[in-house]
Amino acid sequence: MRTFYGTTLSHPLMLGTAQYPSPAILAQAFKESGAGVATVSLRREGAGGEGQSFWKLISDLGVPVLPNTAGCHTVKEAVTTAHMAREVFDTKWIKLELIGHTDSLQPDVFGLVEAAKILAEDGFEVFPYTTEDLIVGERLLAAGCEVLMPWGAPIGSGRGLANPYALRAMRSEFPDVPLVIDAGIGLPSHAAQAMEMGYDAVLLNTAVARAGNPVAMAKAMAMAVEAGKLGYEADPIEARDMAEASTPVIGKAFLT
Amino acid sequence: MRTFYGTTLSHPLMLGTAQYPSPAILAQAFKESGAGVATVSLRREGAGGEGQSFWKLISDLGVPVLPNTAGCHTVKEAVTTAHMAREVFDTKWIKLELIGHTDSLQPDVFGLVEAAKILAEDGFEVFPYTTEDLIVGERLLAAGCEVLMPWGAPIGSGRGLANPYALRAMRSEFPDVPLVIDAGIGLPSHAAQAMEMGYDAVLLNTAVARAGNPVAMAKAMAMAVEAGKLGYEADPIEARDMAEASTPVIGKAFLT
Amino acid sequence: MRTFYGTTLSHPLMLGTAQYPSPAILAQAFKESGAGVATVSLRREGAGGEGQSFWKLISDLGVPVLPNTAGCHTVKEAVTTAHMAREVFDTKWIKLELIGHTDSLQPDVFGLVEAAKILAEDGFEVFPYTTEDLIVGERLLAAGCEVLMPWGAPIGSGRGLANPYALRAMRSEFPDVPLVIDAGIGLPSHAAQAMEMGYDAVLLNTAVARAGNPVAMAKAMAMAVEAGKLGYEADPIEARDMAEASTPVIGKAFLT
Amino acid sequence: MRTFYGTTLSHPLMLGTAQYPSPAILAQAFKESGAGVATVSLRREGAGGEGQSFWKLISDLGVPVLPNTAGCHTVKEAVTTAHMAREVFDTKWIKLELIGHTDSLQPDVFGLVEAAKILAEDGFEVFPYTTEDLIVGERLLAAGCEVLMPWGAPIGSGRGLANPYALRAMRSEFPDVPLVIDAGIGLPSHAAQAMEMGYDAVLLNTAVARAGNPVAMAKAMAMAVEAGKLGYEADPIEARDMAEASTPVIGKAFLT
Amino acid sequence: MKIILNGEAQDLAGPNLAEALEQAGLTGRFATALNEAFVPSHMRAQTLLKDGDRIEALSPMQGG
Amino acid sequence: MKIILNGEAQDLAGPNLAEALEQAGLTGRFATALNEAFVPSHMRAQTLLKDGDRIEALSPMQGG
Amino acid sequence: MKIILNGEAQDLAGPNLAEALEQAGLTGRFATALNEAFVPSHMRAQTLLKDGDRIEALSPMQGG
Amino acid sequence: MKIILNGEAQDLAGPNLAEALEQAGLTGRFATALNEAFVPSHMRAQTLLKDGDRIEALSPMQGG
Repeated sequence: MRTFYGTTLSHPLMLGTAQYPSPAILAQAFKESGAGVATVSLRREGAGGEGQSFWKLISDLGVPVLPNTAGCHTVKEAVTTAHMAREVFDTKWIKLELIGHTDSLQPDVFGLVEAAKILAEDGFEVFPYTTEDLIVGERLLAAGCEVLMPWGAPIGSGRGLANPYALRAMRSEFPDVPLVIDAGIGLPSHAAQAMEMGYDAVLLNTAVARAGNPVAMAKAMAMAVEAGKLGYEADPIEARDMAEASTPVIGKAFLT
Repeated sequence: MRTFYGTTLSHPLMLGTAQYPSPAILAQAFKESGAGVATVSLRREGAGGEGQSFWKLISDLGVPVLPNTAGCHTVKEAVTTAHMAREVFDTKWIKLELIGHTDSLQPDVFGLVEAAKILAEDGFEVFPYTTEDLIVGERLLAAGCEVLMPWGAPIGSGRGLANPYALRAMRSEFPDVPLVIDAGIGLPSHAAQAMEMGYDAVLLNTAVARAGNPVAMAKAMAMAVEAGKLGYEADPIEARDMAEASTPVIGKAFLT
Repeated sequence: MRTFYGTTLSHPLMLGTAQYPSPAILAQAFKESGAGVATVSLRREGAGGEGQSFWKLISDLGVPVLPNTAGCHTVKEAVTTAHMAREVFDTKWIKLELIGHTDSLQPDVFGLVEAAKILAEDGFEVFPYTTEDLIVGERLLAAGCEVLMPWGAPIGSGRGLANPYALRAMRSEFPDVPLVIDAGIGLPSHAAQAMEMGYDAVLLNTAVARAGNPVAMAKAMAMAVEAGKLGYEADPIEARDMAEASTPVIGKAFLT
Repeated sequence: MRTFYGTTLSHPLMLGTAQYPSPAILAQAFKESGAGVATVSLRREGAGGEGQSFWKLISDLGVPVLPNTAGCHTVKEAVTTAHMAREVFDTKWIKLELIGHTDSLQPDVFGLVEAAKILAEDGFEVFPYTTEDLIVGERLLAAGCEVLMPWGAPIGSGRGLANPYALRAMRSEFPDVPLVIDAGIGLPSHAAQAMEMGYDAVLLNTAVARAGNPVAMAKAMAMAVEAGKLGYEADPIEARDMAEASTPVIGKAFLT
Repeated sequence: MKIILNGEAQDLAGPNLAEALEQAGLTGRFATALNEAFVPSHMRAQTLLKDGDRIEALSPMQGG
Repeated sequence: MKIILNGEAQDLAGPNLAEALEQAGLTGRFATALNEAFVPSHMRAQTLLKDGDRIEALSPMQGG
Repeated sequence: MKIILNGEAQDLAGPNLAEALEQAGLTGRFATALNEAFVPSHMRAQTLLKDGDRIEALSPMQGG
Repeated sequence: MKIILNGEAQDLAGPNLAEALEQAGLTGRFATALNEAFVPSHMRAQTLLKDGDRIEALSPMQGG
């Protein structure tokens, strides 16, 4: 069974902590969904000391915390942010985001590999937010990453998997590497689909936090991820072109 | 809340009873999934009296039984079968299948409407297996049906929803009618998608019974259906073309 | 080679005549595209005698005219309109539209079959605007139709083929029947796709008439239809999951 | 109008020269299609001096020749091959292929950017075979490329555009850069779709050379590319959810 | 007598369909229906009208 | 007399459907049709058989 | 001396980072960077400031 | 001396690349690399070979 740097997640849903209507709703979303990881970030402290109360809140969630380098556009910035995150959150885990493009928020795969190498050598356990590019994946593994997190679609787009074909190829290319679909999920069926392809986890935030009912959606996503995982493990039927009767034909009465 | 002829299902998954490796596995699949309806059929009794033991088995499931007219190609045959089913299973419910085409097992919408009228007038509560055709749907409602069950894809094909666009149109066309996606489901994500479109239930059989692990797949499908329903009710985000940062931009450090 | 009631079309594009910016542009669209059929309708004569000048215009197009029963909602109305069209346009051809639903303009398959039977018996050569339903198709053929025109998507929607899977099944179900994709086309690639599936013609109107440059779009559609037809006949390669080098590997230099 | 290093193509179809049943068929495919560019490679001379006759053949095609570095896995190898190609084919144009993965033949974007820089500085006019990655695209432009050739799908797969969403984003990201869909095309509709998205050319080989009738398919692809281009320029209608009557409603007779 | 021609009330002398159409100034290429039933052109002269009859006279028009 | 029961020819005394089914050893939960027409269980006793009749006796079975 | 703390100019005595942060009233859980370079908490006391230095003090915050 | 030409060992006199290629019977349009480095045609005559050298001589070929 694939683990995340030796850690087995209590649940394959990784849930973001941003954009919720209130801290209470955020906390309840985690409680109801049983999400296995909480992603967080670092920002300048606000006037009201929000940072300190947020720290209290996520400490109480009782799940591993995965700090990100969201918004970083350079290697230097990402590396420094990672170091600060390690101290504040007291974890070696870092979700390495190195944004290369403002509209799509797509990763800069060049800076990503470079930063991943620096951080891995410095003892970090890197969760790189990357694309479905297999070569980039190989470089990241060579750089010391033991997890890959290809995007499903641009962050916050809620479009679902833009390139299932390539994501499927990535799964079969790296059979032993924990793979996470990160970003782009909008609906439970998207999350289920990712797991049905054999992915190990799904990371999402906006789809839950911005839903009309974030708590219910968090739960829906959690169930969908479990359903997809269970379905994948249950060895699904092959899709076929023609129909095949489910009800037995033998023993059918003659009534015409 | 939409009910099925006054009955509120304990679970929006309607599960078929055919093709399981064994009766024990069938029973466990229902137990683990908590499926809300069991579909059954009528056949000539076998030498070993399988029919009687099967009756015992489904009686113990403790869920409403929905007999079908599977394999019927004429109105007369379907109507007679329905009458026999009503007596044997002691229920007014009938899943009306009127097969018009051998390869696709697609419904014969002409015979379907005719048979539905006859049965509804005779006190049956008809669950018609139909297509996504809106006019056929109107005719079936006019014939006395209070439920519509459009196909997702041909029976046993496991392809998932072949025409989501038309199925979505059907949902908005009949806002007050309980709608069930019947047949064609292969994966949990397919089932979730159906519920995300606002359908009231999903009916499937082959995808569970023929999976490597039917019990696990039954559970996966049940969770997926719930996830899709919950997600639909939670008011999902709109899909968008461009990305949008989830992590707040405000308060971002200056580190370059 | 499949013909339309014995007529071989000069071009597999059937083009509508409505909604053009001007009669001149309409005429040029036909001239540039070389469309093989022109669809027309019957309406009350306007104050300016537009009908007479329109008659002159389409007579000069030099292509077979296919009058429709657009907007008819009842069998009686469609049949009467067909008779009037036969007299005015002096043709046995009739595009039988029997609209069952206002939003989707989808055919009423019940009235359609009934009207088709009446008209065929009365010597009409019926081009029924139908759905991808195979049973309806069989009924229409039994009613005397020798052509089927399933919709690609709702009229004027420009969505392209909503259910390619079912349309493909229809093609293989009726190998000897001329099949036309009618309505829903928005882009040249949609029209090409229809022909690649082995369809015999494509009927469209809005996509051309409402394009920024109708004449250019008419030409584009005509080329796309020909390209799709030619491609279908040229026996395309099978899609495959893995890549395969096109440039020969043998003889490759050793340069590392 | 976007040109390729100052050259305006006579036709937006770039056609490969490999895998044809015979040189005669290859020549005829170019003649019938009017393809605007011929891609070629370098290999060890065979016993029969095939290289010399092939040189004669492509010289007679009368279209610009685009040599590739197919099969190269390292920067050094690709650069050396490019130099040899420049001398043999007497052109500054080079289709830079730097294969990073054997199964998918996907480009190694790291080596690609590096090799592109070296070659551009050395006076080559580089046509990089790349992915839909926007950052890689920016790097290639910065390296001196004035054309980008993202893949549609893996070489020889014939799957069509695997990620239309990302390819559309690439088009809008680089409005002034000539963009070519290179590889993965299987059907004319795929080629038309690429041009409808505003791409400037399509490069393909296997779909034509391996078709049952390569000459007919070459022609079909050429027409499809033109159709897509023309359609794009003609400003297509927007796809819409609901139907809209094409035949005028006003003046409709009252016949019921 | 009062005739509804293409949805509009008119006072036409008739007595038959052919003459009524002429009186209404209808010329050129069109087909006719009387009270929602098709009347072939060669039958117009022998088709007598009565007060309140509904006539549809339809001409070629754009169509999809 | 000769009766086709569930597709197989049998020699059953009858005289009515109820007894014939008993003679054929059919027990438990099933529904019956005689010559393709449904016969409710409470009507079996008063339903007389004639030579060549076709009986279907159907039991609960798996279905999708 | 003049210090840019989290993007805002402040007059802080220092002399070292630890004391400057205290003077700015910063408490609780945060990490620091001086002139875009990370300074671990245990190094703050021995990190002397000079006029115009830029300090970032970052706290835990929501993230996706 | 022993030369690997297009992957096959040959005994060629040389002394330079141009003559070696001629000795190998190579004519027509091709480009050359010596020990994986490109050698322009005008440099072949002044490019001396040594035992064990690897020559690639490549001609135009089909490509995608």
